Amino acid sequence: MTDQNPLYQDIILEYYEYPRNRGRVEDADACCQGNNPSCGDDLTVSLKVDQATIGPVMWDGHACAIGEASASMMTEAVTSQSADTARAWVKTVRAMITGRGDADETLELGDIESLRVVRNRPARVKCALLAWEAFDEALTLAEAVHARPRESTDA
Amino acid sequence: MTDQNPLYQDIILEYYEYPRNRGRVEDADACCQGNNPSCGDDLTVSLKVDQATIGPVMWDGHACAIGEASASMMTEAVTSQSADTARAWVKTVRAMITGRGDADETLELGDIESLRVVRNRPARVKCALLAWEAFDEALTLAEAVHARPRESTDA
Amino acid sequence: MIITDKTAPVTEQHSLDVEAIRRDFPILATQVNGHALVYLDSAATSQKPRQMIDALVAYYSGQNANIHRAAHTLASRATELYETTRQKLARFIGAPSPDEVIFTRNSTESLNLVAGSWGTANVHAGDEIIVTQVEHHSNLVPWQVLAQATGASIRVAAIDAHGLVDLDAYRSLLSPRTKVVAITHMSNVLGTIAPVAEMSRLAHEAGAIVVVDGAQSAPHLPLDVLSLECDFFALSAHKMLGPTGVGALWGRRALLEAMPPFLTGGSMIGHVDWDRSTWAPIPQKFEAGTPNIADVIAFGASIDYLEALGMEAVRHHEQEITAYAIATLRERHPAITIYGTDDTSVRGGVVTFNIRNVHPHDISEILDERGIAIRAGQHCAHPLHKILGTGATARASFYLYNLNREVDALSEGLARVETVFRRVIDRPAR
Amino acid sequence: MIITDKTAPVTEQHSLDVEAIRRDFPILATQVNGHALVYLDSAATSQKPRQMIDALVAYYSGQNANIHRAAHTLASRATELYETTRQKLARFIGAPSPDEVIFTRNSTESLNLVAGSWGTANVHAGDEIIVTQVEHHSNLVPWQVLAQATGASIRVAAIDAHGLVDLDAYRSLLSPRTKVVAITHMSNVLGTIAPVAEMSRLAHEAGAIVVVDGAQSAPHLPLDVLSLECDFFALSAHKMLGPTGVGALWGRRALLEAMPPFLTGGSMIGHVDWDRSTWAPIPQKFEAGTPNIADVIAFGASIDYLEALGMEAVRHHEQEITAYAIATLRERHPAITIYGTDDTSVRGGVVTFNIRNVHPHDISEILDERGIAIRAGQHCAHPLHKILGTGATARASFYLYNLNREVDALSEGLARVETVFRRVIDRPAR
Ligand SMILES: Cc1ncc(COP(=O)(O)O)c(C=O)c1O
Ligand SMILES: Cc1ncc(COP(=O)(O)O)c(C=O)c1O
Repeated sequence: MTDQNPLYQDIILEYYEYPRNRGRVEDADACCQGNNPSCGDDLTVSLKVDQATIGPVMWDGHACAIGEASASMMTEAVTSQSADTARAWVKTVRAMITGRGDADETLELGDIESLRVVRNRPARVKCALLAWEAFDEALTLAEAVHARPRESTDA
Repeated sequence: MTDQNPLYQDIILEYYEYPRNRGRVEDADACCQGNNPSCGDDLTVSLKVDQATIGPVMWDGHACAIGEASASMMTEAVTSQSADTARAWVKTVRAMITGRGDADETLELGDIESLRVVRNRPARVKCALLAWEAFDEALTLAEAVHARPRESTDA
Repeated sequence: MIITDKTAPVTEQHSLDVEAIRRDFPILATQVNGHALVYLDSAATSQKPRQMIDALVAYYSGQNANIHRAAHTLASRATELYETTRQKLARFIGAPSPDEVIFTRNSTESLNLVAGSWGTANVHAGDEIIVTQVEHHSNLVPWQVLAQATGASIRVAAIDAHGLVDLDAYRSLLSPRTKVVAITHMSNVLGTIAPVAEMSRLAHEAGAIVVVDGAQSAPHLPLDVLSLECDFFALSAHKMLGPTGVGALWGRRALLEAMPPFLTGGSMIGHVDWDRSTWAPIPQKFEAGTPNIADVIAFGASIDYLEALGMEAVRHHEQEITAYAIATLRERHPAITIYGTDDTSVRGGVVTFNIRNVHPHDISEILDERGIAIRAGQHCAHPLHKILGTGATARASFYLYNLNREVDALSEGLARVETVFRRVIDRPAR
Repeated sequence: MIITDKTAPVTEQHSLDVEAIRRDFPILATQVNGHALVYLDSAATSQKPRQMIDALVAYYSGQNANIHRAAHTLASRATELYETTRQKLARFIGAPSPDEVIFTRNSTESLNLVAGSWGTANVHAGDEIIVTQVEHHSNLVPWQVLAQATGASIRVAAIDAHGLVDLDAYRSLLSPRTKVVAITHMSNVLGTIAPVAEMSRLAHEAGAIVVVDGAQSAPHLPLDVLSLECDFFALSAHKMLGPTGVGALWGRRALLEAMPPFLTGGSMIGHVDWDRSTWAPIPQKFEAGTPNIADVIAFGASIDYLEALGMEAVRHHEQEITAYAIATLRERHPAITIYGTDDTSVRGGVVTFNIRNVHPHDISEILDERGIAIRAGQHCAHPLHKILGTGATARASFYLYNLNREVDALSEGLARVETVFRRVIDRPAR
């Protein structure tokens, strides 16, 4: 870790170089764009929800290394999860990155832990959250499309 | 002159206390308003022009001591004068007060000399010129009304 | 730069330490025309504490960058400082959220924003806009322009003999046609304070929105926009110890979100195509182009200063000096007319007057020779002056740095006016 | 306050004494993230000389008063100072009269004023508004709003491969339907300079007016609005050594006089009745409410500074540093793409680039760690970025205080970016 840049840790660069689940889900149930108009970041998250289980989830578009790495990590975290767990993930990452709201302590952060570095860089917080927020919106949309009554996930 | 205020010389106060030619000329040939919207000064100059001779000229309304004294002085200066001489008066007073344009050195300023004090007080220049500008406009209007061809007064 | 402590002199038991406060205002130590400045024109613009001036110098010397659009350190620090003032101002006026506070140039622009954006979208032919008789041009002319553009009409709520809004007259103007009630919270001519909360309740019952011109109240009264029950509130930083070039508009979130933008361009957009665009969320939607970053940040120091003193204490001080001024001027100057109520519980520190047969300009001129700064004219309130039956008035206005001895100086100056104009004063009123 | 001499380092034989100039800019001596600040973001906002900062301090400490409405000494002195900047600015841009110069908040407001006032009065359904492909949102979105409100349409004049306006394409867009041609004089993305005079002549032949967005040209080019042959010209003080919160609009007298007001309220009126008002003459007609007095006055010091250096010399310096930057970056960074022409006779000191497969934010982040401030993003020009075929770009921009050694620092910073992102850079372009 000697010459490692505080923001651009190997783990983030590795995700940036080898994106996971990049592209568009065919026949997606929902598709949401997250963007940062002033910097031109533009990610689209598409997903399917099958019964109570999420997946596949993909992201497409362009963002900075943090934003793209975060998008890949997001797809890995939420795929095959229940809607409740997926939402817990979103809240937990949001809490870790912004310091606001509650995290779900039971989730194993793993690689996602590396996103914590943006916390004191307001300009990068948006990048790191972009895909998560788009996923959150897409999930809500997909549920509405399925018109299934969903249990509240708020405490 | 010991305790005399530089702006409020006796001569100006005397004119303020005893206005000359205040009121409205009946059946005036022209009537023009001069005003200073931000301070509420509002003077109306009315006049007749008989053949080539100006008169009567009156002023009405309210202004500060400088503005009202100046209005009275104006009526005295221009009454019974030719249009050319009246315009020379306007130009001369304007030059004396603003320092811009040419004065007619042949005119005997008399009491009007007392208005020179406003020269370094931009806020009062407008007051002192109000009636003269309104007169200038009214004269032009009156001449237009009479539709008499007039000789150019510009050098 | 001199090293200075940052905070305002702390107020004890509701009474300001005015001598200590004065030391924070460099201009109050200057001379004008060979006399110590006696500044009685704070209703036009207030003087500035060194804390605000220092904030400007600190910004330009070490923090300057454009905001909202960059990743570099200076820019994100400037953004943070800028947004901190928004938070401070929101708290200062009791706004539920900083997002509801929009920075403008001045109260005038804030009011134009409401008339131009909300008004154009919501006011139609046959609708009515109520204003009060004490309105400043800035809370009157934008509504006239709106009325002319839409076919709506202006109705005017009268004041009583004390200069206070006549609530019965106001009530009788309200109808389902009323779309907007535009109220000056504190008159810049009479100092009178409008019963905004009561007027708002009545307006809302009629289905109208209430727009408050707080240019004079924000600097001088403890404020809470929610208890005023209004929908929009406009203010100017330069009248409340802040820099020129900054105003603010508070509006209810739902209204702001539904409104079209006012000015458009950089920073207020979502997506831009060649022929159409979408808008950013509030407050950005209403802040087109590079804002007045430095002055907004410095305004934060002014708000801190006011909060450290406490607005209750500021108000208390101004009531005292106003009462003293009214009593002193009445007693020593028999030819004086003072406009508006004497009841300082419903008036602020603005004392507008005339001396019989003397034009206000002549009063201010003679006072100015002695370093005393007051205003003369119509104070951007032409129609009100017609109602007062005078072409112009003289106005002395007070703030937290004024002392009774400055009222005495004013009175001595007026004595000099009386000497110069003795003969015309002694004649019957013209 | 430190006693300082007022003037800028005098320029000899067209070459700026940049080391002396730098001593006038306090922020350039500061550190960011432990490194000496390398400020390459002047296209977003320029840094400020102490002469401007001192003018602000002097104003608030000894001259502050509201203008245009009072007889007292402070107020008339402030009025004079304010109007002096109007004269200076008129001379600086070659305006025939100071009355034709209107103070606004920024270029964005200036452009909104033209679109909102002249546009609303003169543009009708079926009319066309031509913009160029390099427009900043501030010279595009107001025209979109006008077009939507009136039923007019937007036509876009294309740029060529060098980022220069394609005159043939432009000519073919002109027709009797053309009402407005809105041109960015110098692109804030490509640095390219539009042939405004020629475009104006063609536009006038077609019967259209020409509105020039001079936000980037006024700080960097010798200017003369009459030889540009345009009808309106907008600029921002904050990009030309001045404070934030001040912009200006120059317009031809006949157009300004015929235009309806834009914002209304105090100071811009003639007579005011309850239901209608008349307007003051220009420029007051367009300056509603208390203007940004202090900053306008301080802007005067910035203009003095630029004039003392000489805009020819400023331009010359920027051409040199731009040429050096383009050559250096191209030579040392094979993965770089630099946008726009290399010909510095038609481009200003803006160098916008990308490094293969690295997002501009990541570039600016790594540079920022070394105290180097550049911009990353779309620079308020979304549609242009679509044409450039990239989501975002990195932009280094230069001004009169920048040195070649700062270009070297930029290059070293980019080498660090290349080290961090080596593996993705070496892959084919995504
Ligand atoms: C070309 C151009 N036009 C307009 C603007 C807008 O300037 P401001 O934000 O000062 O209104 C800018 C700067 O951001 C610009 O570069
Ligand atoms: C009551 C009132 N409203 C509005 C204004 C306008 O404020 P500004 O000139 O700062 O826009 C003023 C001050 O001039 C005022 O006193």
